[in-house]
Amino acid sequence: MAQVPVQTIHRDPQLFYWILFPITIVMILTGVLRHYASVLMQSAPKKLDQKSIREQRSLLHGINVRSNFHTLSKKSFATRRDALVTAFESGAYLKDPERAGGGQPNPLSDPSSMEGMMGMMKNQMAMIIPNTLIMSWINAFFSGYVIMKLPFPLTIKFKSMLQAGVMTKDMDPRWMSSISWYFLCIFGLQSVFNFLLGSDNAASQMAQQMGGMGGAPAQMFGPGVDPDKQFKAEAENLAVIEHYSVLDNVEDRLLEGISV
Amino acid sequence: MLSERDYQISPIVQESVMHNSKALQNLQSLSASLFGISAGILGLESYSGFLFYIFFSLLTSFLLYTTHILSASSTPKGYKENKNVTGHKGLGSGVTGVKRYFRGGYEFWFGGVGNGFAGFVLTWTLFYGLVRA
Amino acid sequence: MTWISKTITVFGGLLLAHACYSAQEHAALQSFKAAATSTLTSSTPAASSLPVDIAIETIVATLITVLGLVLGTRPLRPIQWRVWAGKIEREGEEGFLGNNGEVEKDYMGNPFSYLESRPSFVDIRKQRKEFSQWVKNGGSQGKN
Amino acid sequence: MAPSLLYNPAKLPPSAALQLAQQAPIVLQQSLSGTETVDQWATYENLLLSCLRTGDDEAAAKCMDRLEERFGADNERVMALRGLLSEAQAENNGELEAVLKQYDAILEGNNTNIPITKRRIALLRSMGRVSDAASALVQFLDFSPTDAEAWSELSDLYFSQGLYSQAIYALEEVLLLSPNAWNIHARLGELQYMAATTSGNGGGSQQKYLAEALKRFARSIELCDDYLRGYYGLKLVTTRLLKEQAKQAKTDEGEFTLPEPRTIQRLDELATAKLSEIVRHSSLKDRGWRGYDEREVAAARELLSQNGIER
Repeated sequence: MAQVPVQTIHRDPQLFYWILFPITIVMILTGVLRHYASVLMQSAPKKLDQKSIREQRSLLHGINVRSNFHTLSKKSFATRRDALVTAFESGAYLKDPERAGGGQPNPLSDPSSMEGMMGMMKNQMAMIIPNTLIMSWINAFFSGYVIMKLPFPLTIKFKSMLQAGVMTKDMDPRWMSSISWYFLCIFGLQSVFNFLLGSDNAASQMAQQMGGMGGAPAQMFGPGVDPDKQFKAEAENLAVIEHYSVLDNVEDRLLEGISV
Repeated sequence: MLSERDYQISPIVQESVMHNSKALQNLQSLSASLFGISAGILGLESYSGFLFYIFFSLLTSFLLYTTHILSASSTPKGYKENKNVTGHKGLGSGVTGVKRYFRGGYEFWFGGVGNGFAGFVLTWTLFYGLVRA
Repeated sequence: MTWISKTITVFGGLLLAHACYSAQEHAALQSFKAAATSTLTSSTPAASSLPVDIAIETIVATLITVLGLVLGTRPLRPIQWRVWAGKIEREGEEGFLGNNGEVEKDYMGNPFSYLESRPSFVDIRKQRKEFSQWVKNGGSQGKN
Repeated sequence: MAPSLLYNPAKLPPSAALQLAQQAPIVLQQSLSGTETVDQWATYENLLLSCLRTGDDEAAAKCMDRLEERFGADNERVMALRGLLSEAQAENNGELEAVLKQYDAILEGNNTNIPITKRRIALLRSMGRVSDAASALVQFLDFSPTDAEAWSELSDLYFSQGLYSQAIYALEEVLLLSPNAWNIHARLGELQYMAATTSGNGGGSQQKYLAEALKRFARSIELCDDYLRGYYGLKLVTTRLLKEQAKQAKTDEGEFTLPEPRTIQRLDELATAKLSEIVRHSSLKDRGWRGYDEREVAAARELLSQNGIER
């Protein structure tokens, strides 16, 4: 293709009012709505019976002992380790001790794991549905216009993407149609949402508060994981810890680090 | 090289890290959109536009550095004197400057260039188109 | 502090808006002129570069607004545990004032103090007794 | 500075509690219209606690009604607050027993109601049935061993009974859950120090306690610059160690040993210097030094003057 002089196209300013602004406003509003929808759709944590709380928290306790052993003296750590390892290996904390060593439960039959998957599905849907809707809306109403010129040059490869629906062979790829403005909005509006929702998102804080009032912790076990195996693995992890303490030589560090 | 043990001895406050990076990100995304507006008004094209953006976001970081970091680490009297940590290996040393508020200098100085880029391109295009209608 | 940063930001924003409007008018005038003078030569150079005064105004407005935004950014917090904790202990609420001179919303003092005050296990009857005792003993001493 | 209603008022002195409770009419006058915020409900809860403390039952009941209206009477936290209200209003032991029965009935229906379980334990302790409270607490911790607050309560319970080693054990559990809590490190140091005081003179166990107390205080300072409480404890321990000049007793494998006497001497000097610096700055009300509790500063001043050091 020959070197083209700078192309100027006289566009009707009405294009801005009737294409650019509606798309932008709709995008912003969808973002805000999506935020509030996801807040509203958060399902309350499920009630657990005492046995399963015990199971989860004991495992958590084991993990805590493993990761924070450095605050203890060697002796206190050793007593805890011995007690926890025997309890974990014998399955004393399991929900139903008879099932120790039993088979893996089917993840789909367990209603609690189903619920977790549903939550993920919901989030995905909240992303996908509005995007497809808006895209088809733009395609149906605003295809075939050139509305703007990018301030930076692009290679010819972008032409098919930016000028979808505009069948002009010689046009500079910098000219873009309404659908490419839509893509630009998807990437660029993140900062606008940060500003709109991030600085003062009372909604998400409210949700946290309610969660705190409900009292049940988040699900520890992923779907289809055998708690017995987790306990055994945790016992092994605990057993191999080589103990040291942050209290070793703390006074030397202090004298070295702080001078008056 | 900082080992896990060094982190256990002198831990990092996650809440503060979050707080700081959120404040930084807020500022950067806002200012990036602002730079997009002015680049669009000036009618900058291609490289000059990107250079404009990089220059101004570095300038923003520098302004933040002078107003929030330099001044804050020297205000309380009698505070610096107990900070002259000598030869203390690990995180305890170097508590002044950017290190006091951010994990590394890179995040502070150059994180913003990437953070706000998309917002910059958006407003740049918009105002470029609006002004040159 | 906050009104300073807000005024600066708003002023910069107004200046920027003005620059934007001027640039737009300039571009419109240019294209009108081009259309009026030479309808035949279609390939006139596109709207010539911006007048210097508008360019300067834009850059100055940007700088002012950025300054306002930076001044309005919340104070940063130390991330080293000991520095942060020391700040809480030594300065108390004063160390965590927001830009508007009030204590920041998410400041909560020592986050582990609840481990010693244990609000869920509060012995309300004892507290009541102590309080009435304190009232009986004159009460107002130690008012801060 | 006036205390804020946004924080839990459990630790405030009586005068501050009174100040808070006096805000009740203003807060209660505001209607519930408009958007709700998190702070609003925290305010109601803390106002309720302050009013109960100062004996303003009427305002407390109003706060309670509002909370109940918003969150429903079967919200676990609301249930616990309701229980607290009836505990406070109980006149005699019989009524307290009734409240206890009520708690038992609630727990019968739902044994995972953690706030009510905690209230029940607190009530048992308040009624003087300490051993019952301890066993209930141990039972609770068996099914929820990650509750740091409960471990801390257990530690306090054992401490009030003089069972130091159990109290220390429970506090170590707290540290496992929040390893960087500097106040808990200091608290553990205090417990070890007191255990050393009561465990009789000489002998390995006393030295073991003192050694660990020293380390705990040092750690609390390492986690928190200029920590008054940590330096105070450090000063106490080093003074005592220097006075006794005990020989290194044999210690068990895996326990902390005392540092060299020279190190102790240097630590003592460091603590003295730091304490006097803190006391000086804080009595002058220097900017950036106003966060300390006045009572703690006074205690530090007294300790320094006991040692005949005044700068």
